[in-house]
Amino acid sequence: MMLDVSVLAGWIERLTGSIEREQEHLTELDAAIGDGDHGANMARGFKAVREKIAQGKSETPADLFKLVAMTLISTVGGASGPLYGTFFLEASKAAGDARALDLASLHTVLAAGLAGVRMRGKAVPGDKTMVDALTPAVDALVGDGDLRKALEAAAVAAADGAEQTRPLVAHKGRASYLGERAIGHKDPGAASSVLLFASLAQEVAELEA
Amino acid sequence: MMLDVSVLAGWIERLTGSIEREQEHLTELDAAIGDGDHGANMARGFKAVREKIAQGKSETPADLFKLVAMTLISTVGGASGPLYGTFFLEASKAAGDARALDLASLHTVLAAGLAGVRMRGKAVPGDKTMVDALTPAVDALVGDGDLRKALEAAAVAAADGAEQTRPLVAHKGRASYLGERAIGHKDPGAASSVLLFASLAQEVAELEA
Amino acid sequence: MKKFINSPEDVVTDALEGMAIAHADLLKVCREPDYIMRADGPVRGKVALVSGGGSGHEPLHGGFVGRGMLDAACPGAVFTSPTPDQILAATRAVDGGAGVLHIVKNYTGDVMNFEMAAELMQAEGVDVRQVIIDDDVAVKDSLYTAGRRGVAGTVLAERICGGAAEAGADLETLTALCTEVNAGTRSMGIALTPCTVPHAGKPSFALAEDEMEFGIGIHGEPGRARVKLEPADRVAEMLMEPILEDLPFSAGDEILLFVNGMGGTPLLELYILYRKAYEIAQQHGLKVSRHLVGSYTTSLEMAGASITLLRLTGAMRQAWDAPVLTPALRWGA
Amino acid sequence: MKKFINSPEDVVTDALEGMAIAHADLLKVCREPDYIMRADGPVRGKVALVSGGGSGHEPLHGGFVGRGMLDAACPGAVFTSPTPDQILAATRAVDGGAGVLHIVKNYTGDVMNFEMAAELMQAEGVDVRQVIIDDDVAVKDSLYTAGRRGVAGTVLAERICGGAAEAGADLETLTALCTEVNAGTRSMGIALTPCTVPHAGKPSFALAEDEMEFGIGIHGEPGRARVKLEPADRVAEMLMEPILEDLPFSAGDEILLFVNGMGGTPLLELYILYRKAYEIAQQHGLKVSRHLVGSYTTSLEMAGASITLLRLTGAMRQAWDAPVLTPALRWGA
Ligand SMILES: Nc1ncnc2c1ncn2[C@@H]1O[C@H](COP(=O)(O)OP(=O)(O)O)[C@@H](O)[C@H]1O
Ligand SMILES: Nc1ncnc2c1ncn2[C@@H]1O[C@H](COP(=O)(O)OP(=O)(O)O)[C@@H](O)[C@H]1O
Ligand SMILES: [Mg+2]
Ligand SMILES: [Mg+2]
Ligand SMILES: [Mg+2]
Ligand SMILES: [Mg+2]
Repeated sequence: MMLDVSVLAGWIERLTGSIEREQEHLTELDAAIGDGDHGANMARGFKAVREKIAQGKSETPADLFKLVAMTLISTVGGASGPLYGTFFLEASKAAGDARALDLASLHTVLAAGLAGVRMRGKAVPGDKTMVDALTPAVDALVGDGDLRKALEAAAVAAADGAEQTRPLVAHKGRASYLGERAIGHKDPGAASSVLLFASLAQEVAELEA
Repeated sequence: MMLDVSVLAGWIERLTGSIEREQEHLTELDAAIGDGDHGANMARGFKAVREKIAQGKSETPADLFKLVAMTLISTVGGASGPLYGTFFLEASKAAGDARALDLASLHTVLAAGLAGVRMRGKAVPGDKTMVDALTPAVDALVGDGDLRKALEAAAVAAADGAEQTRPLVAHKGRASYLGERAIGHKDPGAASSVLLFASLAQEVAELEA
Repeated sequence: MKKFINSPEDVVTDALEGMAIAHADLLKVCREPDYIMRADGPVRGKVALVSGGGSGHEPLHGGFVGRGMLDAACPGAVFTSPTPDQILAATRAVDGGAGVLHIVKNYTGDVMNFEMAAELMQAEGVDVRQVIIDDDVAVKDSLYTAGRRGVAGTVLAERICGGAAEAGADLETLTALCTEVNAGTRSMGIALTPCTVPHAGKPSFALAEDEMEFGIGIHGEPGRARVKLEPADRVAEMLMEPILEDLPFSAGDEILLFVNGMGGTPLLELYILYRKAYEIAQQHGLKVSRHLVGSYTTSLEMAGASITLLRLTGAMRQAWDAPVLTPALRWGA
Repeated sequence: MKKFINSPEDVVTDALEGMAIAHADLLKVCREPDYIMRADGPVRGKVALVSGGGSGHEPLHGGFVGRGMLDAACPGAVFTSPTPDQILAATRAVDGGAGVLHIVKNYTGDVMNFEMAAELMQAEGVDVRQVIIDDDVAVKDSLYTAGRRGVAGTVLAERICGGAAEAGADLETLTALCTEVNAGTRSMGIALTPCTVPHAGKPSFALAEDEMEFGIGIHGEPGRARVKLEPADRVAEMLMEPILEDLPFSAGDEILLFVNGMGGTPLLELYILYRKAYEIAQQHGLKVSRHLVGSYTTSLEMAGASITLLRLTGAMRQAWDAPVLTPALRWGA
């Protein structure tokens, strides 16, 4: 199976739904070690994305990702806005004029997105940020195996990565102000990154089923 | 027994003590239908009275009452300050240069005090104010019976009067803002007036015992 | 009770000392008896304006002492009117020979204490007039109550009379102006939370998570009714309705619209209320030509707000716009 | 959650509309993207000052737009930094041809969003400089954190740079001045209660009746430590200690002392803190020559306070004293 723009739009729609469902949970995580707005930020951004996607058809994955990027950048704010915005913006650039993505190109595209996040936020794995979920998830896409299996592995890797932020002290973002007091709490941005990969895996699984 | 200035000073000291003990209770009553300061107001005033009395000896009941009056006026504030201040000021005027008071002159003196309160505050019995306790108490001093018994009756009358403010709607003071919502609550100023008479009755009872 | 205080006994004097240090350029804090006066007072030939009342309403009144507003303010204990000796001392200190106007909020205690002081000042040969402010429409004025309370409208009276006094108005004129301002002012307040009087140590009433106290005064006293929580726009309507019903506004009138915070409500929410109050005023044909938004007449840390409307005359507008230089209200200087 | 709001989604826009109506003489509120600009902007030939940040800190930043302070402010959602398109639009709108200074509080989100906007503006050929404010001593600055937060000191930077910009300082000078102000500013905050972000609907943390949250920022986030309730004088000491330890004040220095309320703390209590803070400053040989007392950088309805010290130079004092005409800070005009 190839990920063309309609499959990818289905992913974004599914992601929007799961962010809405998880909004309160994301906010709770952020209230514990941040400022309690991550759920609202993400929900506001993806609600706008849904409206934008409904308004006009994107021709290519790159078009779609650019639309998502620009919408997130102009509606989310906070730390997560520029970061997820950059993720999709760099993904868009890497997608070029491909009409559809296979596993290898998906990896390239999302790796570019991750690189953008790391460049913009200067976080490395272990800093207790979304990078801790995104990095193992993108890494799980390496290879030329089955797309669906790879995506399932990526979703699991993201969830593991997010889980592993719990014992960490944060070195970036608001949670870093707390020092040791951040220990024991999952990073909210890592939790939203899990939704990104989980929704993609689900979308593909349902389409293939 | 005659009430000379030292007996009367004993009364004021006893009254001060009972106001201190009842401070919280008076405040609670005032919080329910006023602004929650009656206990603090009275305690502040009588603490100052105690200091003033300690500083210099009054020659006559009139001197003592004037000292109490001026101290209350300049330290209590609120509604109760001018009212109790006027009570003692008018009592002082009525006491003239008597060296001591018997029951009849005590009645005259305290009736003058009550008249002062009614003139200053324009309240009549039934308005749910201190006047509802002061009036029956002063009335109980009419006659030429036993001082101690008369004072006990006055204390009981004051307590009854205060109790009878409960079912009333207030027509004066802050409680009047509440309309029907004041029903069921005892008037704080009536409660402090009870202390006035109860402490005088106790003082005399102990001295006679 | 959670407050930045040292002890209930010291609240007022500690805060007075803080004010004295912070605003030494504008005002002088005199102690025992306590009052706050203009640093440059008494002003010869000017009518002096004296107000006062219980503490806990800051910046009312001490924060309004200065050029173009009050000459002196007498702070009582928290929510307790000041005593006659304070009022006497303040009146004497700022009397500039042209008479003194006492601006008194309508509470039994305040009125009686100011009255006692005025009686004594008159005996000293100083011409003292008293204007009672009673702008609160929550209380039905009747023979059977202590009358309407003086609330946030007091700020407007102090400012407008202060502006006019600075411009040279005489005692007669100022007394009439103050009376006119009061007659044209209506206020209504609502609380989301109670407040805690330091001495009492406990909240003045208890409200459930979905309740508001409607028709409150400024002393943490329970209000006219307990109602369910409503959206801000509905709250603005609930406050505007009794104000507009109660006289003296009619289409075409020019008004000053004042949204006041009770101490614990952030500015953000006050602007939300202002938006709707303005809209309602407009729907009634009123022309909002002046405004005030902020926590100017407070009840300690109470979360709540009040709305005040004042029907403006040209003279009032002119006095409002004149320079004012106080810790809490300042423009043109 | 008890607030005067219509819905969590509408908080910022409703309040912006209220501000627009109330302060139409001073500022213009532009929508989608949202920003607030001086009514008389852009000012030709003057360096424009643009700031912004999450809403919920009112009057910061929108209440400081006007002559002698900011040219524009970009309000984000509550506690969420604004987006690059807002910053871009505001920057374009107030650019008077002499360059634009972005004053940015040091939060990852704020810094990244302003950075993205600045990159785009530079591409349009507009000279944009960015100064990061990080005055909060509660956070240890280290390679392993996002660095110190920008808190109440931001007001001082905006005012001083605004005064200097109005007097004609160029972009180079203003960038240096702002950097110098930030370098000489230290703040520390404490909370008695949490606050509730409208979207979250629940308090940001839970505090017992006898606890304070020490070393808080301005977003309702938990602080450096949870401590027992203390009297106001001790609280002032607790706030002053880390400020004075942390550089750059030494005996003989002239300072500005700023006691800031977090939104739910009444003025009365701020003056009590000011009193002690002033005393401590004096004991350290510091000369308090300017002051600010009030709720200028808030965390919604949080009860709490912060203390800020700024080491003043002559140029800073002069810029501070110059006329300022904004909704929340006004003098000399
Ligand atoms: N420098 C950074 N690099 C990568 N991710 C970051 C960085 N700073 C913050 N984040 C992520 O952003 C999340 C917080 O997003 P959000 O709450 O929406 O923004 P804000 O912190 O501005 O309120 C954090 O949980 C973290 O995963
Ligand atoms: N006009 C009045 N005449 C007589 N007593 C009054 C009047 N107004 C108030 N009081 C008394 O004063 C009491 C309240 O006193 P206090 O709480 O000290 O003053 P304030 O009401 O100013 O806070 C009331 O309970 C009532 O008994
Ligand atoms: Mg957040
Ligand atoms: Mg009372
Ligand atoms: Mg009182
Ligand atoms: Mg945020």
